[in-house]
Amino acid sequence: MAFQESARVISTEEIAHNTFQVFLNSPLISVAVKSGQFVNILPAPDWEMPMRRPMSVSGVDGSHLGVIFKAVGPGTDLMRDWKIGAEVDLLGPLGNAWHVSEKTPILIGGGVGIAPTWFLHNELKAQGVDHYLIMGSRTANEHFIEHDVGKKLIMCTDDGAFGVSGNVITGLDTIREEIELSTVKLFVCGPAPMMEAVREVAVGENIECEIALETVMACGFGICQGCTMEYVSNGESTDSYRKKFGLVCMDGPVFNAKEIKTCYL
Amino acid sequence: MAFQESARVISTEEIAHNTFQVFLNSPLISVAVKSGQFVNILPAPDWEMPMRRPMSVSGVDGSHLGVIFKAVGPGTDLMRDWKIGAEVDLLGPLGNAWHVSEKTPILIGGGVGIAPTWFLHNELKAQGVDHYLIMGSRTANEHFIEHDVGKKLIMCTDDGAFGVSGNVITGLDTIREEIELSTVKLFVCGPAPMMEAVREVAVGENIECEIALETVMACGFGICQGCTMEYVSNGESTDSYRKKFGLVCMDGPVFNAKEIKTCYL
Amino acid sequence: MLKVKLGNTEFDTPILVASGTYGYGNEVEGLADVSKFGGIITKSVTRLPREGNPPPRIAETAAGMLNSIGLANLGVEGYCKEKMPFLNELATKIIINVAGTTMSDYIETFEILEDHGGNHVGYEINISCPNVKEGGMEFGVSPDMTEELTKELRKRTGRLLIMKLSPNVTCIQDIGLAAEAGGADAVSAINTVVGMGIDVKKRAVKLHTIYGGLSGPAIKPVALACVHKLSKVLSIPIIGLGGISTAEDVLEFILAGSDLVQVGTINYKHPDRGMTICDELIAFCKENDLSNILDIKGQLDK
Amino acid sequence: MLKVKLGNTEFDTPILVASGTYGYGNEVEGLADVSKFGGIITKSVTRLPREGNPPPRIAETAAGMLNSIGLANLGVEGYCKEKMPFLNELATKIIINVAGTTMSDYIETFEILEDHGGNHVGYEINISCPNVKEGGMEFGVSPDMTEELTKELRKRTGRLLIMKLSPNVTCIQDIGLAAEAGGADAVSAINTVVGMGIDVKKRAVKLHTIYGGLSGPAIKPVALACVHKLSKVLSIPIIGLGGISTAEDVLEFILAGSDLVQVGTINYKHPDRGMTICDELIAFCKENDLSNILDIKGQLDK
Ligand SMILES: Cc1cc2nc3c(=O)[nH]c(=O)nc-3n(C[C@H](O)[C@H](O)[C@H](O)COP(=O)(O)OP(=O)(O)OC[C@H]3O[C@@H](n4cnc5c(N)ncnc54)[C@H](O)[C@@H]3O)c2cc1C
Ligand SMILES: Cc1cc2nc3c(=O)[nH]c(=O)nc-3n(C[C@H](O)[C@H](O)[C@H](O)COP(=O)(O)OP(=O)(O)OC[C@H]3O[C@@H](n4cnc5c(N)ncnc54)[C@H](O)[C@@H]3O)c2cc1C
Ligand SMILES: Cc1cc2nc3c(=O)[nH]c(=O)nc-3n(C[C@H](O)[C@H](O)[C@H](O)COP(=O)(O)O)c2cc1C
Ligand SMILES: Cc1cc2nc3c(=O)[nH]c(=O)nc-3n(C[C@H](O)[C@H](O)[C@H](O)COP(=O)(O)O)c2cc1C
Ligand code: FES
Ligand code: FES
Repeated sequence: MAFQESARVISTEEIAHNTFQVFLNSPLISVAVKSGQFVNILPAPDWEMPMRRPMSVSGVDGSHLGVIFKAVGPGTDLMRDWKIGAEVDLLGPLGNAWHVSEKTPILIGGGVGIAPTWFLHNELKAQGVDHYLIMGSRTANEHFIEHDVGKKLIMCTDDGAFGVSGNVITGLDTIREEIELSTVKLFVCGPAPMMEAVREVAVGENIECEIALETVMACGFGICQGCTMEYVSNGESTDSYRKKFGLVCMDGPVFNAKEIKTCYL
Repeated sequence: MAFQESARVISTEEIAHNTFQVFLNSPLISVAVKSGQFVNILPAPDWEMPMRRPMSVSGVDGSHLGVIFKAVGPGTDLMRDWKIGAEVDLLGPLGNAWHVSEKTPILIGGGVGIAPTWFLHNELKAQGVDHYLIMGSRTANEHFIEHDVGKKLIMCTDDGAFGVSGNVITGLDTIREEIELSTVKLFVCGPAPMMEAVREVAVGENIECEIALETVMACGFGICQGCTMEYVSNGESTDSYRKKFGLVCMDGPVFNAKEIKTCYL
Repeated sequence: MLKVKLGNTEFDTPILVASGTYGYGNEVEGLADVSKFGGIITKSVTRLPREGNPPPRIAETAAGMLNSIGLANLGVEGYCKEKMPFLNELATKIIINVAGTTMSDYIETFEILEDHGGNHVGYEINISCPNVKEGGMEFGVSPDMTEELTKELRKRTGRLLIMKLSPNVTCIQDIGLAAEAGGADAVSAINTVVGMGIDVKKRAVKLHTIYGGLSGPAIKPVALACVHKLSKVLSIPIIGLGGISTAEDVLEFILAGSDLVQVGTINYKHPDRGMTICDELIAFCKENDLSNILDIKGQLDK
Repeated sequence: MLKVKLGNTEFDTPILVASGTYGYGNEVEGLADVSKFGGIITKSVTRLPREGNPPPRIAETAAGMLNSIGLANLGVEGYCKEKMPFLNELATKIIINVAGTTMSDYIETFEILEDHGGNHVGYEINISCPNVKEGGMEFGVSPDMTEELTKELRKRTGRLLIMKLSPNVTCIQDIGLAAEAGGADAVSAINTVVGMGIDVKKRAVKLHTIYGGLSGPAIKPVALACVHKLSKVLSIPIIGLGGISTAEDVLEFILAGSDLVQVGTINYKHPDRGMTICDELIAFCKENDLSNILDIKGQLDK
């Protein structure tokens, strides 16, 4: 069940270039939320645009709930300027969650898709579950995590300015010698090209893999049917309601990579 | 000729209840503006509504230009929150100006209509021209000028809490013994009912009178033809362009009371 | 103060939720108390299940949104089995929205619903979906076909029969009059306005189907004009919708001549807005000494 | 990079200003440098002077505005005498917008203009003003009348002949095809969308004429859909307009299939926007290695 909650900004910080982490006091949602889920945010009380802005939860700390975002347009610009104490209207928790299995988790994030992997990373750390975290970006100033292969923190930059030179696939390749990929499960969220690249590797090599998709959302809780993704055809007739097209907000955002036809939505 | 000018907020002050006076540094417009004229304001750089907000100029001081306004909606709410140093895009000076004659000026203002009378008042004061200033409001906290009959400053409140008890017509009546109204000229701006009441007195008693009208404006400089007022029919065929309907922004805002069919626009 | 009647059916409030903007009522659990609504109009149901259009299906526009869902729905049989039991238990009135391609389509769906029972109070017939060839638009632009369809459905039900009109026609009054002649209890106006979005960066259309339906505050002026025009020629009631987001918007539609209204796109952002509007309408009645909100219906100066 | 041709006429830039949104070009002195525009389309002129509609004539809406000016203008004779001399001197191309009620109305106005000379490059024929009975809407909703009128005017001029289309019809393509068949050089799409505003406090309509024309960003999706649909059936060029406020909007209209565009409502807020858009379009061409802005015309993925 989802709630509408008037949360309050507790802290706000620029953790990397144009990347902000905000904590909100939201006693209802923070207690219920699981990693992989998201909230749908009203960027300002008088927000005139017809849609809220969906944001993955980046972590919880008691009654505090975190989001990490990049300022890319009118909604996130307002969020960047949130003052401590400001009221923020939230709907959540929304969507499904990551499904951690027996296999070793490899978390892969990039761009605005770092939040749900960061949440899972901290959860696993707290539970003492051994895992890898691979983060990709164009250049150094977009990273906020240390690069430490020993700690299984693998940062990648397209321009090689920090950590591994290359994208997250290169990052993944660097651990192929350490660990058999048939014994791992990937948890992926990031820009569409990144997710698509990982999806191809995962499906091609039959690696277990979950991907958290993103798309435009009007509601975030299943009433508009706007947020569709397309399932891989499973042979049966797909000419049927929610068999061919799934709703990212309800059937996802987390999908099994094998089910996803394309990450470009 | 009008200018588009990027002005800067110099000072901002709440001069009466919910009434603000802001001075803007606007070297081009401030030098050209005459009392009675107005500017058309972009309340914020990213103002999304299709119309600017017209405001009479309340005075000039070198390259500084003043406006006085009440916060009554989205545009004026933003103006209330202007910070010193903020850039404000102005079009101006727009419209015609008051026409002071030999007759003794009696300035009558109320509500958001105090700005152009305040400008004229200070101009006349500087020129040493003897005149009256009558201001009306509902109650005491909307006034920012002293009530001093000796100084010919006559404040009126509907509830009698300050100055003369009654509206501006009552205020006008209080000086009928002092001065023959055939020797005066009225300069009026205020809420429509107030202007309409003064118009009736002026036309009825054949008192010279100019009224600065207000209406919704899309452009403010004559290109939309939206800001119409209706002229009193002058007997001729009025079925002709701009003979029956005048443009408040170009043919006004200041009109001879005798020409105005109604102040309700 | 908010009770209103349509035919013999009394609604607790004049606020309905628009088809396609509230799912099947179960998704909003925890977010809204549906008992405050006059009723819920369900997502269009068709004879057979429909997968709907491929993504992308929605896009934001200035003060509005485009959609091209493509009438994705589980078909009338699935609807009866999976959705009706839940809807039957809801503490609000249910109106089932029906869409189709051909006359027999509409009639078959309709007959299955009537045979199945259920305690819905009526039907809203979508003859105005701009997003699929099969959306009934062929009916919605033709007075003759509208009258014919209305007549056929009228024969088959004693429940409320509401025809939902499209603004994408030269003369909406003609379609409204046809619905009235066919025996409809009311018309709803309006469905979405045909529009299109383009993503310059991608040099691509924003909706897979190229064209979609525009909804939200942007279309409120268009909707008010349609309602007002209809109110001048129809004797059956009008259910007004299009861009309603606030209690003030509702009052505008009632002043324009609506008996009831629907809230649509605003539900996505504020799933509880229909409820808070009801509270504000009650306050408005009290302030203005109205015994019923419809006392101001059509009471427009000029 | 921005030069575009319509028939044999070359425009320096594809940005025109829309009829009724730039007066007669003289009001903007000091506020805009009209030489950066491809051209100015003047306020509709009619056979006789028109006083226009009583106030109020305009109202703000969500991301748009309603207007019902009522074609206030000084009549074709006054226009020739008072406005043409100034317009003839402007460093931009002039297109005269003509409105009328009857066929003979249009023709008479047209003949007076042709006889008078003047160096305007063409005419835009308003058959789509929703605000007055005499606005030509009778023509704008009828393919036959549109074709007939176009033919009559075509006979009488070698200058550009542009028919301005209304979105308030069931099928805009039919009207566009009629204009093409009648010999028009181009069509403009769109004029305003019929709408209405209500002031709840006053319980009154916001426009004296009740209905008016909706313009501004709110209608951009509607306009894009009209332009795109027309581009699929017409072989003559399309001049796109409706809600254009930024260079990105212009690119959307070109991608949808426009050869030229018009800026309208945005002029009121930013009388210089047409100019800054031109600068941005040049920058866009450079960034994208386009030798001409129209290289992307209609280049939509799907
Ligand atoms: C389930 C979900 C979780 C998300 N989690 C996060 C997160 O944790 N951190 C974060 O920064 N962002 C996240 N996003 C994306 C976020 O919603 C958009 O960045 C935001 O809506 C942009 O709003 P805006 O008004 O600032 O910009 P807009 O003007 O709306 O968009 C700016 C640009 O971003 C693109 N965009 C808008 N929405 C999306 C979207 N949903 N997916 C991809 N591109 C989009 C637009 O096409 C445009 O190019 C998430 C989206 C979804 C659906
Ligand atoms: C020539 C001229 C000079 C003006 N000078 C001043 C001034 O010096 N100080 C000042 O405070 N205001 C002045 N106004 C009025 C001012 O323009 C409006 O108060 C302002 O536009 C409101 O904008 P908003 O977005 O805050 O509120 P909106 O939401 O636009 O309006 C709020 C309320 O004010 C009413 N309103 C809006 N515009 C006007 C208007 N033009 N006339 C009357 N009522 C209106 C609306 O109907 C609504 O009820 C002037 C108007 C004109 C035409
Ligand atoms: C995403 C979406 C889906 C819709 N689906 C339907 C539908 O299935 N059947 C229908 O009759 N109307 C449908 N509509 C139209 C709405 O019911 C309504 O007529 C329209 O959105 C205008 O109202 P609004 O501006 O308040 O949203 C849909 C609208 C939206 C935005
Ligand atoms: C106040 C106003 C007056 C207009 N007058 C005319 C006119 O006289 N003739 C005409 O053909 N179109 C007229 N139009 C329509 C515009 O030319 C244009 O088609 C329409 O506004 C849509 O474009 P926009 O959204 O960019 O404004 C007028 C529009 C407005 C807002
Ligand atoms: S966002 Fe509305 S159904 Fe998913
Ligand atoms: S406000 Fe546009 S003409 Fe006066």
